[in-house]
Amino acid sequence: MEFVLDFLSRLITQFQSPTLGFLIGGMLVAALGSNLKIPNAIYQFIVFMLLMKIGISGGIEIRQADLSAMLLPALSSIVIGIAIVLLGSFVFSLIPSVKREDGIATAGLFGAVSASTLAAAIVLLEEESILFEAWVPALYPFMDIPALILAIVLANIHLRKTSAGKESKVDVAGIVKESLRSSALSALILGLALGLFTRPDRVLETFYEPLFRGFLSILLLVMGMEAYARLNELRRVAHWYAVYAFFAPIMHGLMAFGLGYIAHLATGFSPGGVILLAVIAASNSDISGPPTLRAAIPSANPSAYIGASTSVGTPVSIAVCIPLFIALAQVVFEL
Amino acid sequence: MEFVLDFLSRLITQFQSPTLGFLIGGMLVAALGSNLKIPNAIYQFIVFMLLMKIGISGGIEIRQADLSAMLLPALSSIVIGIAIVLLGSFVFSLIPSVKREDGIATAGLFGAVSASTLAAAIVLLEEESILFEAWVPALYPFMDIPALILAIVLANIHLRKTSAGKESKVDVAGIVKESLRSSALSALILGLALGLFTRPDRVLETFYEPLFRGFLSILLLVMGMEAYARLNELRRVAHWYAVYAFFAPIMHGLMAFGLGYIAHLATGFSPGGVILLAVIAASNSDISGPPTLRAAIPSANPSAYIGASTSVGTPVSIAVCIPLFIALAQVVFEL
Amino acid sequence: MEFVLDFLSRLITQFQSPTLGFLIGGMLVAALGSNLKIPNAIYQFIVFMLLMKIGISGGIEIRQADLSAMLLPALSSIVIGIAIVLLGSFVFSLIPSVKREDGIATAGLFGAVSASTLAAAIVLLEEESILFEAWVPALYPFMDIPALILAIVLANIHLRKTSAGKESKVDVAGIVKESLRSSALSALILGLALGLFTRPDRVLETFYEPLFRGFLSILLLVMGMEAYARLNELRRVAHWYAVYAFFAPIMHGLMAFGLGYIAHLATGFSPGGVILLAVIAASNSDISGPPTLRAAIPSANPSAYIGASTSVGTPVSIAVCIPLFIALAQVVFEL
Amino acid sequence: MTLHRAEKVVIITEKMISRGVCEILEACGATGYTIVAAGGKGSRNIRMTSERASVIDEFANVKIEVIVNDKAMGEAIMDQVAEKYFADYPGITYIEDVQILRPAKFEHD
Amino acid sequence: MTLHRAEKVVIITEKMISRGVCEILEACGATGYTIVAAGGKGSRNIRMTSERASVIDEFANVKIEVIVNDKAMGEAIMDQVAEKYFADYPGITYIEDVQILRPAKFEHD
Amino acid sequence: MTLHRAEKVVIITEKMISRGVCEILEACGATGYTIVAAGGKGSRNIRMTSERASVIDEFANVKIEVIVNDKAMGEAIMDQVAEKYFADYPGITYIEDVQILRPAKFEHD
Ligand SMILES: Nc1ncnc2c1ncn2[C@@H]1O[C@H](COP(=O)(O)O)[C@@H](O)[C@H]1O
Ligand SMILES: Nc1ncnc2c1ncn2[C@@H]1O[C@H](COP(=O)(O)O)[C@@H](O)[C@H]1O
Ligand SMILES: Nc1ncnc2c1ncn2[C@@H]1O[C@H](COP(=O)(O)O)[C@@H](O)[C@H]1O
Ligand code: NA
Ligand code: NA
Ligand code: NA
Repeated sequence: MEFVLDFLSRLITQFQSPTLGFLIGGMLVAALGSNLKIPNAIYQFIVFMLLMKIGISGGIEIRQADLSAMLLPALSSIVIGIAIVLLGSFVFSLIPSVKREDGIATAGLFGAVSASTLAAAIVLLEEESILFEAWVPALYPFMDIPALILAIVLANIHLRKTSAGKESKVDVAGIVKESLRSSALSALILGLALGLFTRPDRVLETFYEPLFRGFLSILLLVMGMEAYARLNELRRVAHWYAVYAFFAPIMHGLMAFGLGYIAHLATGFSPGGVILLAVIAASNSDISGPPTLRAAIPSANPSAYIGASTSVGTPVSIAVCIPLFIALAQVVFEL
Repeated sequence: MEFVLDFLSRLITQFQSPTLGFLIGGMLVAALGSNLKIPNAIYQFIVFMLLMKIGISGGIEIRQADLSAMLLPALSSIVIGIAIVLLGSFVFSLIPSVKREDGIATAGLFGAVSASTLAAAIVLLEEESILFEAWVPALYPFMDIPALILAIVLANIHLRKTSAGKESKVDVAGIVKESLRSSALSALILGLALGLFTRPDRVLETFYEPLFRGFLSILLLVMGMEAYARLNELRRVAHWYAVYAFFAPIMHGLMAFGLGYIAHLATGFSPGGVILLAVIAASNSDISGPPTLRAAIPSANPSAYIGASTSVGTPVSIAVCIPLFIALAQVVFEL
Repeated sequence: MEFVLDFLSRLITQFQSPTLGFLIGGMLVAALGSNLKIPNAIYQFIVFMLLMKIGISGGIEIRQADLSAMLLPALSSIVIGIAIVLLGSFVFSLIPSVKREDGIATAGLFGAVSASTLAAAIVLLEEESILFEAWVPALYPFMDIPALILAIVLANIHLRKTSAGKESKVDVAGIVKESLRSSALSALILGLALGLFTRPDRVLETFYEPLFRGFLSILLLVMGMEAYARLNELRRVAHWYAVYAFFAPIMHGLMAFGLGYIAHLATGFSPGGVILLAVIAASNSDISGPPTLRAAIPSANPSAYIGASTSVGTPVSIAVCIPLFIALAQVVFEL
Repeated sequence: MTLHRAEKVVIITEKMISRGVCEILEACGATGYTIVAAGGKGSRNIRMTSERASVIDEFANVKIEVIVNDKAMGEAIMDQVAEKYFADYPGITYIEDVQILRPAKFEHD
Repeated sequence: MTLHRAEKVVIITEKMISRGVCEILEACGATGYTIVAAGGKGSRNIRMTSERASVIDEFANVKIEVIVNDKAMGEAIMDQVAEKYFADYPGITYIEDVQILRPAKFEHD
Repeated sequence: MTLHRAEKVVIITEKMISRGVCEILEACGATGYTIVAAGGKGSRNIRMTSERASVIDEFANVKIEVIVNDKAMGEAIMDQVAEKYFADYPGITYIEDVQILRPAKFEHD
């Protein structure tokens, strides 16, 4: 009961957090038909800056980190990514009105990871002064890539069964390569490498860090505008996508919270790290996942998986999951 | 006499202010045929950032402000916006070489408000350490929207009288909606809402505020380049536009200074607030006004009203009006 | 021997400097076929920001500087620019497989100056706490313009000799004008003028300076990506271009170091200034030089001179020359 | 596959009226259209590009292309656009013969 | 100089498959092509412009033009692109008659 | 309204010579032109787009279109542009038949 009250009061505070405010502001701006626009060049640069900052910080920390402490969380990430896709594909397979490959693609996107949700969680943890290992955000690809690959493999197995015609082999190495080459993962990995192999502390402190919070606010504005804009597409597909997109992030996050808790007990994984891991799991890819899926499962309907993810999944993971997992951690770890 | 000397010495100092320097620099850059260009994406982002900062600061202040203190300045703003358009339309109607709707549209633009002039005044007041209520910039729409609407109504009444053919009704609600949806007013109102309903103090302090002065410098560069570029258009229309554009900002500002002074006596409106109100009145819309007028009064010649406003009105309101009103305030309020 | 060890240890440290890290990172990103992209609008804005910062700082310093101290370095710059072009044109004229005007254009580009190399040197000097006169970067045009003009004149003399057909006169005034109008030199001169004639100290301190290091990191990333991308073009031309592009920056820098040393003895030119002068000489124009040459020597093959400069010259001048000249200065001036 | 005759109508005008132009296209029965950002020079003697900062972005040009199966529809589009806008706004329109695959794609159901 | 008949094939489709389309063009023997960023509306009812922030940039449109000397080559390009992509991806293609200078420029050696 | 025959000349070349090309167009008597940013690939094998950071922006492509009433004027434009620039700069040019409204708009007074 107390937990519920704590969570509710936290949720109300959260609605006053500018982080969420910018997201909702973006939705309203779009809903009211405003001509406000953030230029595409700015948007792309902001995503780059956020991922570079996450990468550089992570790289610097990994340099000094006890690598064994990273093992369990990294393994958990892979397991979660795979579990989400299997689970989601299974759930969608039970719904007759959902085309098989559309369901698999959607599950793949929810297994993958969102940079904007991750960045929002980082800022909110800092606001609550909850510490975490700076390498945790670097778990991103450990969940993202296996999830996307598995979804593509499953879809192709399905398509081969139905249309014996095309003899397409799934090129796993090719998919990994394409994922790593995507602009989002490239920026993250470039940042990691710079953090690991050079001494970028000063440029991090004077440039990438101070701009992080502000750029995130604008990114959330864009995500909000996009969420509203894609609602139309979501409306044209089965409403089951919206239902899944609402509940799945919460489930996935709780699953990851559990695994993170085990890592906490086993290797002292920090409470902040557990929260971040849960948020990574709850998040769904909004930038690099969609084109990867579109290219690899061309017959899946992008309106279904992008609508579900951008219009419902991302707002839910930012507005509901982040405060939920913070509240949960405060109770569980007695912060 | 002393006032004149004070004003002149202030004007000379002003010419050393970087604010004005960037404006003049932009004009020179364009006049010398330089290939220097500020990308459009950057320009649009800067306008967004400045208006968000103004909006957020204003929203935070309104949260704590005594709303009754805002009443008189808000009313004054509406009155001034209307008065400027009536006056301007009347003045232009006396000049035979000026087409009626061109004159009305020009008056409308001078009744409306310029974000760049407003931002320049804010920076200069800070430089002089003159305080003002942070909600004063939020008076922007109170002057802007009535002025644009009135100009459009007047132009349509005129056009209906002359060509009984088209039976176009003036859609006031539509114009208000379009104004509020313009990118400039949307950004301002979004910022206000975020300041009112969320707690954006930290993102304001770490991002929007520190970048304000710098982004303004670049915006003024763009305005200077644009002012020069539009001179050609101005040359192709009656020179009365240039004459009006030179004197009108000073008149409008003095009018507003008077009303602001009354508010000062009545409700303690700050001297800085009086100056800002005068600058808002002196300024003329350069971003969102022109497209609104173009859409609503298609037969008016944009070269006339944009040339007058961008090439003469804006430089005069920044270079002449801001220092003039600061000097005036220093004498009147014994700062 | 000790110098060699010192230089080698410095070179190894340099490879950990984020400055170089970003350059190499950019090359790797491009080599691995990543889709990471920095939007063009951002790139152009960054170049503008860096040159404005260099210009404004320089202008402020020139205001207070002893102008006579600048005379010798300025003269040296002109002499070096001319010497590089004469030397390079002569060297290439000895290589039969190199078309005459291609060699001259390449020499012209290496006589001209690179803003990104210059900015990198400024940041590295600051990191090493080596002081320099803030007006030294303003020597840029004194080397850049004479070099470009001379190259164009030489090429035209050659072309007129071979094809008596076209009677084209070389329009020196026109070339100077076009150079000064290029976006790079315009930004630098605008900054200088603002520094000289206005009081931009605050906007410099709060905006242009704090962003300098960060924006440079991104510019170097772009330069690295571009260096890799242009390798293909370089491969299609004689390999002599690559050989020249590797050794020329070192030679040119050493030449300038010598002249700078004389200025040090004669007028107390600072060690940091000597290093910067050497870097300016070592650098080769990557932004404004190529279009100038392309327009003025249309028959020269841009793949030759741009490939040599962007793919080899710039990386060498940043990665080899800057640490080399710093190490040299530390030995020579016993820093 | 065989090719089928169709018409391409092109309208070059100010960005700010592009929404209105597209409404005309749809009202006339076009099944789609393509828009490209453009600069240019015409009788009003203004060069407009959308790349360089321009204080008023809406005055840049756009080029709108629409493929229609039916020449009459194409001419109707041209007439309506010219009628509604070209007295007050800059712009030109022209029509070209093209050949398409899949003609059904360009017909309303 | 005299003019020579040639064909211009136009393909309007999603940016993300532009690489694949260009590979087809080159495989069919085109000597070059031109790409322009575009927005548009079609049967999938999505408007895409590349100027405004769009979370997924690859879904904007591009317009690819290729001049070929030989109508058969033009038709082959259209067929292959439509065959390979237009079941799953949005897109249209059409062909126009044009006249060129220097026909050798458009022929493979 | 009735349609009138006209010609559309298209020139695809490097941005940096676009000013020179436009001067030729005007000297030949064109009343206007339209410019679109482009990327592409040709014999010089360079892909150029203007969206991604490119250190030398002037080397991106532009597509310039000009409508002329008079085929001879169109051919004159093509000849002069090819003559002046296409030895040293990349580029192609072609001409198409189009039909226009308001032919007076495309005639110099
Ligand atoms: N002769 C022409 N050829 C190609 N485009 C033209 C021509 N005339 C006008 N345009 C385009 O149409 C726009 C409006 O033209 P105008 O109405 O003459 O100002 C111009 O900005 C050009 O983009
Ligand atoms: N009738 C048309 N005329 C011009 N462009 C079209 C037309 N139909 C479709 N397009 C373009 O082709 C793209 C894909 O169309 P679709 O495959 O119908 O979704 C659209 O986004 C438009 O850019
Ligand atoms: N066959 C072609 N079809 C369409 N555009 C072409 C073709 N060949 C060349 N181009 C365009 O013209 C530009 C210059 O070509 P080039 O002179 O061959 O390097 C290229 O970058 C392309 O944009
Ligand atoms: Na996930
Ligand atoms: Na006003
Ligand atoms: Na040099």
